[in-house]
Amino acid sequence: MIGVISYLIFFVTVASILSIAVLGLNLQWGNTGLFNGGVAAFIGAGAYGLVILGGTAQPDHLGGYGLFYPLALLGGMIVAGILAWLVGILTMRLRHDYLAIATFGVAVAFENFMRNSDKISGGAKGIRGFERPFEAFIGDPFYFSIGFFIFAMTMLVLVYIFLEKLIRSPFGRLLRAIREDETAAQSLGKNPGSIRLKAFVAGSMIMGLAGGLYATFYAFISPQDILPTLTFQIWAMLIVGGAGNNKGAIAGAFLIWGVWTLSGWGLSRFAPLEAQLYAGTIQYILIGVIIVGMLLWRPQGLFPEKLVVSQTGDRAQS
Amino acid sequence: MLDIVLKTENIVAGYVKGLPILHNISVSLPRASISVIIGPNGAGKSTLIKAIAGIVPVSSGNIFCGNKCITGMRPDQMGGVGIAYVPQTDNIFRTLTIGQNLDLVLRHAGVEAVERRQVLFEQFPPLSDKRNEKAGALSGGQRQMLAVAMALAVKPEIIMMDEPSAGLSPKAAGEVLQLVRDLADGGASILLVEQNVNQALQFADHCYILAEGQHQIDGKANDLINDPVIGQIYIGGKRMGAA
Amino acid sequence: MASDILTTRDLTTKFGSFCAVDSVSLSLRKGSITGLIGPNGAGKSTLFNTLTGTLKPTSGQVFLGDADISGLSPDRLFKKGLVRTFQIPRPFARMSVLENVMLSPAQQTGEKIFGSIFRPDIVRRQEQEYRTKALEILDFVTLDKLADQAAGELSGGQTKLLELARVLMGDASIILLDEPAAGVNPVLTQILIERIEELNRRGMTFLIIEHNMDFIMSHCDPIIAMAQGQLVFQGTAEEAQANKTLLDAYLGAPVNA
Amino acid sequence: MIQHLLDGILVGSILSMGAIGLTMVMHMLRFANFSHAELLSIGAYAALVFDGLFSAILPALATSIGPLSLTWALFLSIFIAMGLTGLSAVLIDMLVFKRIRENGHELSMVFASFGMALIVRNLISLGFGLKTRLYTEDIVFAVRLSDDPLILVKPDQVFVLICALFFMAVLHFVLSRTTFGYTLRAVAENPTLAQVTGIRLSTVIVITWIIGGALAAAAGVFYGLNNQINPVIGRDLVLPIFAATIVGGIGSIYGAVLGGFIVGIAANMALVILPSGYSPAVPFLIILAVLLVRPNGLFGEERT
Repeated sequence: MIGVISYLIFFVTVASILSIAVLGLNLQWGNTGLFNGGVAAFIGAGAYGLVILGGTAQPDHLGGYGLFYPLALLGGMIVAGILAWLVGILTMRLRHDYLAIATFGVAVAFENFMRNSDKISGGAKGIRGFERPFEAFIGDPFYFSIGFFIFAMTMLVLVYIFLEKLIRSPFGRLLRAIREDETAAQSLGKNPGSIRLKAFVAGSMIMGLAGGLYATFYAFISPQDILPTLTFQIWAMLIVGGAGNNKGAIAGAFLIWGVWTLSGWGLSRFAPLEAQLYAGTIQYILIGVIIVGMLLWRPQGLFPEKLVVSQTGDRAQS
Repeated sequence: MLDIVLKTENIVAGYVKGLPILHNISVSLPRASISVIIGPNGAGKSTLIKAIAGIVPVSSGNIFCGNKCITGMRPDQMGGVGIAYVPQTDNIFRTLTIGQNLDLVLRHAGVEAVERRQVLFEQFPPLSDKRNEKAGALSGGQRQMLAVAMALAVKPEIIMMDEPSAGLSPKAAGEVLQLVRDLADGGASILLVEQNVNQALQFADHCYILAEGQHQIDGKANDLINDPVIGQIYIGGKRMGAA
Repeated sequence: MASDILTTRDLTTKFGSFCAVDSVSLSLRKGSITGLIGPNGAGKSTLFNTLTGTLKPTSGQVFLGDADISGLSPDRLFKKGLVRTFQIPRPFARMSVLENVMLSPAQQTGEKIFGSIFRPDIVRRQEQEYRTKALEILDFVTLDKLADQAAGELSGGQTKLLELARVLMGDASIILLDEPAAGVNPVLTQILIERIEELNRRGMTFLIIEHNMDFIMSHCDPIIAMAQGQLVFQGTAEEAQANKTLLDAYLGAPVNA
Repeated sequence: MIQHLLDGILVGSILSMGAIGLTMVMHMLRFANFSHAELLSIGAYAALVFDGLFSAILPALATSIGPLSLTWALFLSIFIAMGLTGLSAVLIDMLVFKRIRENGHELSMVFASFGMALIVRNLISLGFGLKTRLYTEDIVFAVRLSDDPLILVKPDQVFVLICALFFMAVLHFVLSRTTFGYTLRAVAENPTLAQVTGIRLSTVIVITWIIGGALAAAAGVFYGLNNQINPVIGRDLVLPIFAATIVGGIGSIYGAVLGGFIVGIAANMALVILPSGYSPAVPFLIILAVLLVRPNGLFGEERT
């Protein structure tokens, strides 16, 4: 029984963290129309940022500043934001497919950099031994996982509320206007370049938050965790859920993560031993088939975008 | 009874679904003559011949070439029924040489290239001189000449042209229009869109006037040449001295 | 001179070697409705795009009042009071009609990420103020009943009215309309004309490109005409209709038969 | 230094062949195809299969050609791989891209190519295993061209370079001398006018996929010959091939060739100053540099 519960807790915790990343992507793509092909880099920036800033002293590479956890988490988000800002000022004016390629390149380059710069990131073996907040205090790993589960869920709810507020605010209205027709928005006095950059940075910082939580959960980060295929997985979640709809984005994350773990479990349980080595391979094929299948038969996603009306004030009063 | 080689019956057409630019247009093109479509900006002149050429989708109505219904045929099949179309701009391949432009058309029409090309070069000496130059380097008039030569290459019965004289010097425009007249006298049936109303009425046989996507008036070109209604359609009101 | 709101001096816009707008000097009287006409390819749209910042002039200047606004981007011009609509309307299709209009005001606190989250009181006050104003404007252009519909569902004519409403929401001093009556049914055209004239009575200046000559001839004064990139005529409707050069520009030079 | 240059030219020729197909598809169908590099993997593995098959049926074919490690069996397999890969590209288009293209959204194609890349790459892993493979276990010693500086060249490298140049020369001949080549150029320049001149677009799209697939297959085999074959060839080469395409300008075939050499040489020359682990990031830096200085590439035209 405990086994099932702790598995469920694990499942929902990771799903919540992934949901946060998908919400960040939804802000960029669903709400603003920015094609980010390098999601993995921004998740990675948040994760490495957190571990380096908040970790304990490391002998052979950067880090060990032992920053107070919330500050370290924020620091990771800021690292992701700075990366996004640098990439953004170079690429925001590009056509969609160029933007996709350039950001995909960011993810490749980021992973490559982390794998090789032993002095900064610990290289291929990554950074281990992150001291999770309250872990020592709580002691029992089961209770810690419950605690972290609540924390991750809380963060997801906070991010969700933040984004819902944001897209219903005049800022959200502005983003949608840019997505719908940049030229018209510019003729109405808006500066599309700077608004797209803001949305790109904000979305990337949310991905950075997801990365920070991910690294906290596993107390470990390595280049293996931020391979460019991670980007495809996050995209699959958004496509399945329905771009432009935050609830859909979360549902997509839970669904795809569910399919992923369920298929992993099924393979380990029923597939012959020699096929076990290929569990990941089969799972990736599944993800690919889901992406392509959705685009062929239900391109708007399971939960299509609804017309959002951004009015902070109470309509009944007018 | 005129021998009609091409006609449209009440066609409705537009680039975007549900947003027709043409409303119930019926025109017919008699054999071995020039019909010209004129009308103010945005009247749907170009759209009409693009719809006939299969480039703009037709949502209702029919197009007949002789007795054959050609509604909905793809542009690349038009050569097969003897229709050639010369777009207004970008009507030659700039990165290919003149010879290559002609070879390309001839190959896809399945015509014996070498001989036919020679005939065309004799017909258009300026093109012959520059046959190995990139078409992008030609002057405006020569480009138009090449575009016409490409259309003629496959010996079409019907030639549709979208403002062949646009952007040309008066001399070059005159030459192009004279070429069109010669073609019609030689038996071709020609449907033209023209901007220069006075000139068009001068050399065409038959004229259709479109405005706001609707058919306004038609008639013999010579009868319309001094009709004040044309001035009204273009700049409105009762023209002084014409009333 | 003091009454001229928009002035150009030798404004020239070239595409490669092709001169689409050729040394145009014009001035628009404050409070006028100026009609801009000319045959296809005369350079009207290019002039329009140059005035509104979509294209950068190759040479020459544009002045709004006394300020040199040559080459400013459209968003800067909007803030200075020079606004435009589009020939093919560009509504924000998946946004409500009301939202389309409420987007316009500049300097909205809620348009900043922090402002939208941390200054709810200011945002709410502004939103209420903008909504009231937006609904008034929608009422003015007769779209008030459609306020909650998606803008993509409007008819072509209604989107033209919506574009007018959007620019009215800013602090415009001069409005450039690109073929406002094209594709619009007579009823809506009539509404559009009435609204333009009403705004004009309140002091708004208009520059209008239009092919519907009845529209131009009966509502615009003065009328200016372009042909081959140059200004060829400036005067009243009667003068325009009697003008030989202008007719030739449209119909082509008469051929001696 | 010179060694790096030579290696760079070799890698460049492989990237060029990959980029030619990608640039044609990106220009004609207007989408960034993230699955194009997987065609190299398909080609490499198709050649591996037929190499084994031929060697088993006719052991005489399994002998090396001259000083090369390449056997006659593999040599024949290259052409079969080119054909099969071309057909696979057409099949993928018919099953997926064509149907999405007809449904509308331009960017859906990019997502679909994400999905196809995952599917193809992992199907190959599933079929052939995750382990790296070699066309031959024989070790061919490099020829020492000079001792100071030390410059080594393997006979296979020379063969690959010659073959790559041969394929490019054939393509150049086709494009500049045959009406078939004019057709391809005409469609690239102006699809609407091409249709009016009697060209059927859907046929040209099929041919483009075949050419792109065939060249990618050859590139895949050559890559395998000089390095090794594994299911992640596509993953490793997708960015350099995109970089070559962007450097050359999307739609420019000659640009893609030049872009391939520039990226190949730059990535190898970077080894002079950077540790080797960083070289996968070099294409990204090249992309950024080109987009900053010449957003349309060296030969590209502005796209609308």
